[in-house]
Amino acid sequence: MTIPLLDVQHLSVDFATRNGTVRAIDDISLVVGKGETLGIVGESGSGKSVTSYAVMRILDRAGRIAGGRITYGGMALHKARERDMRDIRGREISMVFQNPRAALNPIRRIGQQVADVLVQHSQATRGNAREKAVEMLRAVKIRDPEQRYDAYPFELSGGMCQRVVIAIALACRPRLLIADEPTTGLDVTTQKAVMDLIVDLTREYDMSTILITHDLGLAAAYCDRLVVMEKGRIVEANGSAELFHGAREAYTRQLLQATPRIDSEVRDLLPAALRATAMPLPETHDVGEPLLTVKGLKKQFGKPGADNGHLAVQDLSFTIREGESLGLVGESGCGKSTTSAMVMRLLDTTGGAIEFLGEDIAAIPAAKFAAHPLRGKLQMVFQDPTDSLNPRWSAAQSIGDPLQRLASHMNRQQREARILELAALVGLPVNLLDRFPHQLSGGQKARVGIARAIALDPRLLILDEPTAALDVSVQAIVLNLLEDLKHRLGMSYLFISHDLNVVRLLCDRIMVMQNGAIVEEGNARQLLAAPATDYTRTLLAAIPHPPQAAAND
Amino acid sequence: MTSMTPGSTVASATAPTRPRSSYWSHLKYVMSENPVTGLAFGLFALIILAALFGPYLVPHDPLATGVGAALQPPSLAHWFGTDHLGRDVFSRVVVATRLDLLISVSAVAISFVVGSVIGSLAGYFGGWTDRITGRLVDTIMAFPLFVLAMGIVAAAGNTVENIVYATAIINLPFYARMARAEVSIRRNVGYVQAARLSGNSELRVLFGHIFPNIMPPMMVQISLNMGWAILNAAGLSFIGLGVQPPSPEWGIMVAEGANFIISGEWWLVIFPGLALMLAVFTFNLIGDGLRDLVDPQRRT
Amino acid sequence: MSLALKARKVGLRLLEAIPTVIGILVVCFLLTRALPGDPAAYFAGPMADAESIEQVRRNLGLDQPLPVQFVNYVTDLLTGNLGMAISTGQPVVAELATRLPASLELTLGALLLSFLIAVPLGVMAATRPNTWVDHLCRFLVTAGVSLPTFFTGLALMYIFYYLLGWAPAPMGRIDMMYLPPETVTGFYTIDTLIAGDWETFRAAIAQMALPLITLALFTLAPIARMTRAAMLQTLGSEFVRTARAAGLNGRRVLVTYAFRNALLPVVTTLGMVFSFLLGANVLVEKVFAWPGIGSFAVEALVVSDYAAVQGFVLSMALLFVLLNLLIDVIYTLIDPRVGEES
Amino acid sequence: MDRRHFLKGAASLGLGASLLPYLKVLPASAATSETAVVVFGGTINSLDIHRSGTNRDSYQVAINCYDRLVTFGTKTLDDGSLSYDYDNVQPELAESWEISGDGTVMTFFLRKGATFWDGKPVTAHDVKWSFDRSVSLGGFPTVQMKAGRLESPEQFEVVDEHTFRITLPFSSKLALPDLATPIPVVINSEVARAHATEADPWATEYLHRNPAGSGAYKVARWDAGQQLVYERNEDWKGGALPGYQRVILREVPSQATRRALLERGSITAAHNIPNKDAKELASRPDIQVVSSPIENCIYCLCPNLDFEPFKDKRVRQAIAWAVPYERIFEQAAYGLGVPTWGGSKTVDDIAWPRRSPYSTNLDKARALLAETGYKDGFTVPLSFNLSHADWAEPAALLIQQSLAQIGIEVTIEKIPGANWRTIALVEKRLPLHLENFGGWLNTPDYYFYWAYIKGNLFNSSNYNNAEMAKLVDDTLDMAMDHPQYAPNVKRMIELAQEDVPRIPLWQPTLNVALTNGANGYQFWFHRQMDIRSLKPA
Repeated sequence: MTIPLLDVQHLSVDFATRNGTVRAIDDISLVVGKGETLGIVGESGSGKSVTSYAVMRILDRAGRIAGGRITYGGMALHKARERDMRDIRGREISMVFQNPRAALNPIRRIGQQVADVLVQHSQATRGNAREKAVEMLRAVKIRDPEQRYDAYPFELSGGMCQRVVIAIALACRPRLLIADEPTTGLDVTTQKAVMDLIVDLTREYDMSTILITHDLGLAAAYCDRLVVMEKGRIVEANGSAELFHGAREAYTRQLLQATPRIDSEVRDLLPAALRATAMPLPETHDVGEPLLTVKGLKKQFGKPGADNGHLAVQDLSFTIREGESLGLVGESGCGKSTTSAMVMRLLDTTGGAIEFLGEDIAAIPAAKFAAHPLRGKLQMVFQDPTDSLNPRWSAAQSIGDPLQRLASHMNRQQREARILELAALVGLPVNLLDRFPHQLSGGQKARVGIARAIALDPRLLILDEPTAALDVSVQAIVLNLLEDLKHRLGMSYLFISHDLNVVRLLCDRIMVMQNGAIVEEGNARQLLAAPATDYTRTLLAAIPHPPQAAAND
Repeated sequence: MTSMTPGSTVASATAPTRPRSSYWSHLKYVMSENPVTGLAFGLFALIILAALFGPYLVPHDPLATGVGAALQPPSLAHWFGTDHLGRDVFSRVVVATRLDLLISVSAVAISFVVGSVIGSLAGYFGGWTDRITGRLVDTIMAFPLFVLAMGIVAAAGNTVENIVYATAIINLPFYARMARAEVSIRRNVGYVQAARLSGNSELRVLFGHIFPNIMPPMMVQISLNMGWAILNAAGLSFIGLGVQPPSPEWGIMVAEGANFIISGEWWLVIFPGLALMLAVFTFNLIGDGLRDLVDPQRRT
Repeated sequence: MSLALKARKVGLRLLEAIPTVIGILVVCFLLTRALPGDPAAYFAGPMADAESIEQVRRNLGLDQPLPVQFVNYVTDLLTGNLGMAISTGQPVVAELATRLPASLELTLGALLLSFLIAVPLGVMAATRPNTWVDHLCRFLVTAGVSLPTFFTGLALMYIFYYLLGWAPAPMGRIDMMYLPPETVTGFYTIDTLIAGDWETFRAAIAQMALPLITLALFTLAPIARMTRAAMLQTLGSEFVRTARAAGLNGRRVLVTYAFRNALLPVVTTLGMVFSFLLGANVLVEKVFAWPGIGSFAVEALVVSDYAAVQGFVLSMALLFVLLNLLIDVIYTLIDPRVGEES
Repeated sequence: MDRRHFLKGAASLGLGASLLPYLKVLPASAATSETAVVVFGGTINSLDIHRSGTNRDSYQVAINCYDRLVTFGTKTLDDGSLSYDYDNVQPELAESWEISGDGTVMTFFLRKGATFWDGKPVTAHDVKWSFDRSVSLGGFPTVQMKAGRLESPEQFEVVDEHTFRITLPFSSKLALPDLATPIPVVINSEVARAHATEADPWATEYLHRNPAGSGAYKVARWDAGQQLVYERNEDWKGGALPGYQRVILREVPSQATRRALLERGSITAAHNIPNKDAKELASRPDIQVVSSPIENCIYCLCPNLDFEPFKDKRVRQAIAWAVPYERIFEQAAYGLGVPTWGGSKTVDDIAWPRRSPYSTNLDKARALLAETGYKDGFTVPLSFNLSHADWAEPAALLIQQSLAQIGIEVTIEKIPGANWRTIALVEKRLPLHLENFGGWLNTPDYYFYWAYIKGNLFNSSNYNNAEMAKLVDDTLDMAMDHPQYAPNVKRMIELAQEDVPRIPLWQPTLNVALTNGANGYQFWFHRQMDIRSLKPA
């Protein structure tokens, strides 16, 4: 490393909140060399994004740099005037954000948005802005850039939008690119394509990159060096491989541990201390009679009978046995959520049968199923624990709701007792039961959601991406909780996820779904070890592979 | 939280702590950040006091004519002067608070209840329910609202109840539309799906789970509408379709007093006008304040 | 792109309005029939006896059963005959033709004025949230909406005409020394410009100034509020952050990125504001002796003039349909997403 | 171009600061004497007085644009203001007339040389056609003609081009004065016939918008709901040429606006201004306020005899003793008008309106009430017409307060103008209400005919007295110099005062304000502005 391109020394950032000033970044120092890729890794609230905003000087009104220096190519950014910063942004340092759709002006043609930047930084005149913007769109591998120039963001897929954002960021050939969670929310194959594009282009333009992510695996796969942040501080900084092979700090090790790898078992994700106290898992378990049999399930959206109706699920059949966990994996739009909603009787089917405990529940309209005796036996854990809890109900009320509605034999005391029992079962401290969702952490909310789902002793639990919105360390705990509950209560799971690595941890069998149909099905281990179809292989290949870890217990 | 063992009942919670009084602290925060809202809540308290205790506190009977000479400018004896029948304007202005508040509160209450129920059903069930109520609401909205109120009062007779009903009807679309919009975006959110899984009937999902969550934006609307309801009643009085004499009511006092502006008896219009403006102003500001209070974007 | 799609949407939008218009017809017919008082007696004159009242009733067609009256009304409508306004003695169509432009000129003028003042105020407030500028804007616009328009109107007239003599005598659309311009659009301001008659134009503007200000004051609040809220939202949005991170200058971010997006909800509120304005118009027209449709409607209501009230409401309904259509078109123009959702 | 200067005279009236920017379009010598601007609060809805639906304010078109056979002369009142003179019938289109000895045949000799606006001479055929029209169209014109015993076309006869004869069924003192009311106008029958159709033989559609008369003013422009512009007919033969060449009649609904215009001197005259303004503006040197007592008109409090408590005469009398006349006169009428209370009980003359024997005496009221079954009072709604709120509302409030003291609890009800006629006058179902009837023809028996006879429109009290009915029937057509006339009227007055179905409050005034030196205003029974007599400074 020679002279660093970006040099951040003892940076602190404060936010003014109603509870007084809060220090979001506390005395951090980092350098980015020329041509180097630096990863900043941390869980939510670690301050990784704030760091990048501080560098760009785009902190919102409440935030301010409280101390330290930011030097970029000899310029002191922390005290630069706004006008000078404007020349630096986009021209010298650019940024790519997560959620590409929201990052683009929804009512401006994408080409114009690229052209705006070119014109702003005098890289193009009004006359040739279009031409140069098209060139840039081509550079980010957008097909038919001439036509796409006039497209609006809503006409493009998420991945395409992210390419446009990258085009905007790289249009003026800046020397530093800050990519803030650039692939969060994208499918794993899209993620790979976008990351590869960033790597290719930054290499081609001889740029430095800061990759900000919560995903250690992704960071390790693409970065030269890593900085791990927690609560506004830097916990550890080292080369990617070094960090993976010999994390010095406990937090880093815990984080590494919790990140599922191709060969990890569910218990491996837990920190050592917890793993010691966890109940032992049976080596094998028996599966019983078929619990749920789906035959020829179909769902068509749009007008029934219309030709243009979109067939979201086509002729799907599968079986889940007592005590079995089935994984359903696919990318967004493959029909997996539609399938779960139909099985859950939240959505009416277009065709096919769903036999549950010997009864064809597909015949019962979704609107009527609420009062059906089987309702309690078929429950679900939702993807977003925040979204799935009524903001105006306390945890106890949420957990008690199904009891009140469906367990009519229970009186008030019995319900109270059951709520306490359930809280104990999912590890929710009793004193949190009176709290409202916004007063609970993500992990706690997930527990409330699980407690509610198991309140009526369901036989089948559908897990719809239950950990997608959680940080990895919380995910590790929730996955273990689910695994424990399965054994304790003898439930069957239908685990729906986009993440093969996570599904594998809990499931005996896995189905891979694409375009509304199953492309491959089989024993979890075998399917991962020897995928039979190209699609499964693509999915597997797209999972970022960190340098081989030597960090074991 | 990360130190919790799955399945263990013991928990050492490093959980985020939000005291139960957080709503109050938030309120205090909003007030301190926005002094205008603080002012509005102060004024609101004043108006409520005047409505509750006004008739017992005023120096004169608001209906008694000739408590002073007619058309006297403000003086120590009559703080706001006297009107053309020698009634004490101050007493009338204060006592009017009760009637005005009564009209606006009951009108808004009716339109809120009816409107939000209709709107919620439309937003939740969609389809035909939605289309029929939508047409109904569009039909009401297609009239210039004040003219519709005029028509209703003219047709039904100008009693306080009819003013209340007319005001309620013209306010109804706002609640119906808002409730419809707010419900329809929540129709399939996670907690609603979860409520269905918990065995709640559709109506219970709607009114037990969704409805409480759309209350905050509705509260804002209620507050804004209160002011509008008062103005509406005043406008009706101006064209002679308002409250019956001799009841003291701000609108009718302003309407009557308006004719005295040119002849220089300004106190007849200024004081009830100020009271009216203050009340509308208060409700509007509270609406804004409530918006700040309930807007999740502004909650840290 | 998908012009056809958009055209179809507009067409559907028109179709959607039809039941509303029918609903309005029925509601209005019933409402006017519910009006108390006997128009026949009222119009037969102060000395009329029972027989002459009956005769007037027959002339007005009021002796027919209600359904027949309704059918007659609708039939007349379809032939473009809105009946005779008893209170002014003119065919309702003729009344509408002369009065609607007067009201529209005032209303649209006020809307424009209000828009031109309120939007910058809202933007100003949104770019400086919770500063004294923000509070002042809020205070001012709220004060404006808190006053009954008839009060504001009279107060303005008192100050600017009676005391200061700056404004011309509040006697309608144009000072008596000028003749109204040749009717092209019916808007005096536009017609005088077409005729190239600057002095009359100035006279018309002078006459409009006070009622315009009165109405605009009343409608500042909803527009400013909505602008502020929408601007706050877009300014906090991710695409504005992206634009800032790309180094776009402040004006471009504010205008092209934040403001244009914020305009969408503002445009949709204009329909509601327009409705408010028409209501306020009724009162303002009375104060300024403005020969508009609002004052016409009030008079007609007071004397139970069925034909006039119905004609008025029908024209209002059509106006609203048109206005909402216009708003939809504007919306379509500035929001490419309209007409694209599946 | 002249278009702009069309109304230059009007503008120069209001040469305030407001007009300074436009000064350049005004010739320096723009005379204020040419154009008058008159504002009023009503609206003109037709130019044809015979048309059904024509409102009161529109009658002035008949007055200013048409001629009648005869008119009333002018008299100067005690306060120096001018008024028409009921006892002095003067020629208008008729040069002279003869009345047969039995009073049943009236022959009119038309003025030679009188022409309609289009130059056509006025003939007896026009008179006949016009009179036929007014008795045939029905509605108010027919009723008013009937008051003068003019009921059917057979009564009207063309003797020759310039001689016209009316035959009455019997002699009536009301016949000749009735010809001077705004109704029997003479219309250009040729023009009218040219526009008549089978469905509309009386050309109501045409005359509604296009007056065809011989009167002093033509209508230059009518913007319904805004203004009416009169243009002087330079060839008028019906009287002295009017003072103003052009008169603009502007409709200004807001009373406050009218006052502002008046005070700023932007106009020439304001018609029918409220008493309060009249009183306050009277002292201003630049404004002349004329407040004329309206003849044969009384504002009354009417107890309805169809309702139980008021069936008892003593209850009505008790109320008459309980009304706070003085305060009402001060606060509702601002002291303008003629008091009609506190007179003597004996009726010595036939002056009408006159002071009733009642005045405010609560003890008497209580004593009377105590004699009846309503010792402890009762509850009754007091209604008034919303259009009359300016005087009726304060009066009602004061009555309410006063009646409360004798135990009668009154609730006040405003009734919109549209409903008033039906409820109060046609159905006569208001227990206690305020009423304002005034008769056009100025004789007491005419007043009693309309207001004290069962079934007649203005008898909203449902008063029914056989003696009164007989008296009125005997007297109505009787000449005023008939020996039985005065005794009959005295008896009517006695009955009215004894039975008090109408409690007189006061005789109101009609107030007109003139500025910019205009003068010559004259009061008429029809209460409309006769602009023919207006003169510039």
